[in-house]
Amino acid sequence: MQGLELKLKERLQKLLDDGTVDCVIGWTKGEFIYDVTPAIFTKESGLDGFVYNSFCGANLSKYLVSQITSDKKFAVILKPCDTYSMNQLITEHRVNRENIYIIGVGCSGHIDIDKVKAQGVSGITNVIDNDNNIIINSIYGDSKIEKASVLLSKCQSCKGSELKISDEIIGEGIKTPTCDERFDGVKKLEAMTAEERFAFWKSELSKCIRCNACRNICPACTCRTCVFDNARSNVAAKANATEFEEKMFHIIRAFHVAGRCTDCGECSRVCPQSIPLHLLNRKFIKDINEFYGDYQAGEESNQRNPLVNFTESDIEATVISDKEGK
Amino acid sequence: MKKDMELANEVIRISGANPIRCMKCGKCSASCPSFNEMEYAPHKFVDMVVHGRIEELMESKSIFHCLSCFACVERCPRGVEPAKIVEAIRVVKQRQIGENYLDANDIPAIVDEQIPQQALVSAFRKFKK
Amino acid sequence: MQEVKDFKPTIVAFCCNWCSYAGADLAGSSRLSYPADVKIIRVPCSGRVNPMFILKAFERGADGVIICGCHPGDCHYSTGNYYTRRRLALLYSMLDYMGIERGRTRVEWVSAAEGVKFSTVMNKFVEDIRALGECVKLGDIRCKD
Amino acid sequence: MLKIGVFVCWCGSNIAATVDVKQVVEAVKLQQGVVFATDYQYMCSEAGQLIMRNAIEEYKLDGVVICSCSPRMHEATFRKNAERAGLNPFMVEIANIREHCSWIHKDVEEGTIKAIALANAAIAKVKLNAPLISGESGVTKRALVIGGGIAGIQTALDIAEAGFQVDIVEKSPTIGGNMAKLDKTFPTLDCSACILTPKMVDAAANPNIELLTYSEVEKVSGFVGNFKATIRKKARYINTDLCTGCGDCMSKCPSKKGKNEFNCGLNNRPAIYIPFAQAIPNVAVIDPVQCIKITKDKCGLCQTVCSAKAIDYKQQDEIIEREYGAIVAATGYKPIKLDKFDEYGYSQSKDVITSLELERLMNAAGPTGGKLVKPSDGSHPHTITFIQCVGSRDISGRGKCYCSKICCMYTAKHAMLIRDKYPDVNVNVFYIDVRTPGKNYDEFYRRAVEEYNVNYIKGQVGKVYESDGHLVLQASDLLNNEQILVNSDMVVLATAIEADESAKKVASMLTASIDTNNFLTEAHAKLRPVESPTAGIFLSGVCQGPKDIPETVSQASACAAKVIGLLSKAKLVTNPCVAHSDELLCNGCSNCANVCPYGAIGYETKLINDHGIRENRRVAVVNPALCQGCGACTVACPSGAMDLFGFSNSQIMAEVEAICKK
Repeated sequence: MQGLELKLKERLQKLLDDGTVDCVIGWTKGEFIYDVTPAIFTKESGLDGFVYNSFCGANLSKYLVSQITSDKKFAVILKPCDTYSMNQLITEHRVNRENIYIIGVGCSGHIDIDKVKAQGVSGITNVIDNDNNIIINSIYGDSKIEKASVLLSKCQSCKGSELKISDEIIGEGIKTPTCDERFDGVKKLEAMTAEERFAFWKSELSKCIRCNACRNICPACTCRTCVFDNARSNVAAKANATEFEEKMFHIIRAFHVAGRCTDCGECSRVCPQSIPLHLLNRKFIKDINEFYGDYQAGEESNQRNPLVNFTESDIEATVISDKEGK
Repeated sequence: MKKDMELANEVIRISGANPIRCMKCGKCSASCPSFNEMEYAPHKFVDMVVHGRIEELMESKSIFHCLSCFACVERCPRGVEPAKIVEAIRVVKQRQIGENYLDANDIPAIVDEQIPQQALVSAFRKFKK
Repeated sequence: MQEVKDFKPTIVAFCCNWCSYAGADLAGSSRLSYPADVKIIRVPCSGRVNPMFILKAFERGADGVIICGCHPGDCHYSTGNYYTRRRLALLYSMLDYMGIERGRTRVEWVSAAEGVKFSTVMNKFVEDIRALGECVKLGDIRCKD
Repeated sequence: MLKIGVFVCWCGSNIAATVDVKQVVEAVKLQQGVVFATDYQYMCSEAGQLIMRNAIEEYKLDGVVICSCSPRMHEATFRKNAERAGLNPFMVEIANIREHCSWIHKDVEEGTIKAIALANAAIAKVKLNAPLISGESGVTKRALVIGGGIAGIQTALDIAEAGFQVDIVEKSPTIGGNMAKLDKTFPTLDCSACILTPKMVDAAANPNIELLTYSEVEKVSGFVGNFKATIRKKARYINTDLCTGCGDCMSKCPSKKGKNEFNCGLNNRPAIYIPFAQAIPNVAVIDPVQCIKITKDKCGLCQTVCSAKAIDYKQQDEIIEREYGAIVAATGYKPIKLDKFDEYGYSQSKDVITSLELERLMNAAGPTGGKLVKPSDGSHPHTITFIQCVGSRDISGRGKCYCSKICCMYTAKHAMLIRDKYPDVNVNVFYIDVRTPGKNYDEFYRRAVEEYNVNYIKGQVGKVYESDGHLVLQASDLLNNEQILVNSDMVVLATAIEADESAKKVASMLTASIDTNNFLTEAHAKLRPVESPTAGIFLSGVCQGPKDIPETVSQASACAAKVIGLLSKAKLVTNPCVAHSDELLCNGCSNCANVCPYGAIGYETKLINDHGIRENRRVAVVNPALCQGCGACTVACPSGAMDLFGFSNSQIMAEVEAICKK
């Protein structure tokens, strides 16, 4: 991992120096090894503070949306799963491909610091990622943890090591050994009774504080003005005044990204209340796959998403209304 | 009159048929193999049910001359199902307890040789109460 | 049981202008009755129905929402109802996934010539909603009486 | 604050009987913004409209709600009326309290409560209405007629006479349709060919008409005044410019076992053929399934004998794309299949025939040269019996629920013609009712009975069977209350007619609605009988419902008049209820353009001033001339940038809220 950071830094410096790009979107280090933050580096500022380590899980593609009107050229570091989002953004004309230089980076999974801490480790000073396991140096001594047990949730259902779009590739990645099938969570809910499902979502969504972190991080939620912020949309609300509004926000948000969501998992990663929001998006993905055939948003650019597409023999909505069972 | 219509509605309910749909084409009577045996032809009894004339039908032997071959049901262009109506009238008549009591001693006098055994057995099953 | 019988549900029916609204007109001119609980909103095409309208209806106290459009293949605008079919199949599946009763939402295709079907569909839908009772899982308590 | 006026119509007792209109008036007065409310017996009458105009002027109304019949009925009336009073017509909303309320509810309290709810929804909506101004679109001065029977021919001739270009697309190799197969026509007994073929020739000769025979319409897009059609001209394997119609090829063709479609399959035709002597165009066509050269690459005899060198075995289908201002459906009819009516013995006996087959048997150009003989052995029949209503008025699922309308008259015609030509032949007719509404129709039928001694028997036939070399009909004689057996040499079935099998596909392509019997639906059963609900699509002939020749021709001309009216317009007023995009909200994501069936949404990079931030953005731009206002884009748009005039998000939500208000 350390080697990868050096390689990246070297290459990015070259790109800045030879004028290929004007800026770099990457991560900057924080106080601890695990509190890295997405950041923009320019030629002037240089790559001081640039970091790439096991905690750089964030999907950087969304940061390019706000740069669409800029004349500057950007280098961006994308992991395999992030490239799906990039393709989707290109499809929807939300980024200017010509001004973007994509450095695809090999990935073998990123670490959720909360999961590490949950294993009783504190006072962390450094983390050495050896792919299968990680060695944690702390002020209390070193410890070794199985990497799979502390992977980010989104890495636990890794889509693979293939970069769907890139201008160059640095480092080699491996598909993270998935510890759960992508739709297990959805299936578990589907197997419950309606009352249990209702209770589940009621308790989960009632935690929502409408901080909008899920919306802001989501690479599919790129509206200039969200309907929930638009006074004229008739659904604007800044806080959940009622149980209904909790549901409304998340149903509509999931519906708006249905067919466009690449399942990057960022919504759940950033939720301060740990609401499993990806279970909403994945329900749509699962239904789309079942009803209309397998579809992966961002698999390539300029795909037609299933909600703006149809076949004459699609299933009828009455199939849902008249479904037997729980 | 009211009682007549009540009886007619009973017949309609039991039969599940819909005599008001009849357009009086006569196809039922044209198809009926027992036409010449019947006092009231199929098209006639459909009309009589519509007008509540059930008691007359119940008195008539016509309803027992219907062979239930269902030719009229098959061919009726209006889905009126005359044979089912006949069957319903028979049922109404049979349900009048005591009215149709069949005594074994009376049978030889009312049967001829051509009546199938099966008909006698089923008649006894129905009318021994 | 008495309570169920007296329950007067609020039912919103979105009907496309070209087929289902005309079908409802035909049901009217043919005097084919259905309960007064059903109230129709005219939209140009079933494809105009935004899921937000459906949720809004539930928020404001609707007990059932039904969307009617032209039969697939017969859309006045060629393809609108095909998109409706996908959008609403997914939305309804999501509502079901969240534990909301499936029977409260429906899509039916009713042509301009199908007055009888319109009446049958509405009678059946109202019956289903009455059986389900008041919608308590979705809805803003402030909008209930 | 907008000032709203509400007008509650009694519609005589149609509304007032089940809705307490006074109570509705009192209730709507409580709604915020309603400054005037009244009721009147007939709002659509001139007096009612005057009340509305006066109120608009007196109370300076900004919006009007009419509680009345369906907007599909009188929305246009009331909008025009508003305009007369100086109010923008799109500031009028209708609450449908007749079709959707008074007519379906019996309880006055229930009806009144619902009417108030519907009125309140309309009030809530009208408050958010915006004055709209209709745009304009051009009209392509060319019409497309689908179907080349008498209906299509007449419509095309009338349109062409008015000076507009017309294309007739006919799927078979010749125009003429079913009428060309008929022998004589009721009630005047003209020879069908004598009156039809001059029209066929006229159509071919008219410089404004182009005949596209052996062709089918494959795709139609666009909208009123601006349709685009894709037409497949099937390969005839004949160069029609060279073929002289001499018929040499027909006599030489060794593959002679094709069923002669024109003679209802009563005889055979060669693989290369001209459908009939007066066919238009009078050129040959090769049946590719039957032709030995095309199927096995042998033979080629016709090419050798053709002195005009017109035969081209390698000919391919041709695709034609054309633009039209109006499209006429004239797809016609066909007799139903009789496979579900075995009791009549149609499949068992050759001497049981349909009426259309009888037409061919009696026609001088038919398979027997006009001599009426039994198809089974060619002998002269002594008794012929007609059975009416075969498959008509049948709700058992075997036939058609409707009356086919033409059978009573053509059966009388057949009976009369047979008695006239062969006085020795006895003719029986089994009927349920004889229906003869029409000028000189009943007189015609009575002549059959009184002058020609045709034996009409009231009753249906139960079964037809063969016995001792003739047919026996077991039937009802209802007036004598008898079941009778009638011997007959031939039986003629007055077979129900149904919409042609192409009707459903054509209706789908044209987005014209269709009823459960596959007849195209008219825009209004009484007042707009030749128009489809889809603007620019017109109906001619039996595709709309069963009708005879006089009626078909009058409807065809009426249809032409409507088409001419449309094509004569320099510009069409377009529906202003179109989509529009809010540039500040638009993401430029293209979802809307993906669902637009009209290609009405394009993208432009525009300099946008977003609250002081000026930047170039890719935004959606709706072409209002192309947009038809379906609103599919508004739902595809996640940001809510796309909205629809007349049915905006906020209007619909306001209606929802009003309806759900307890």
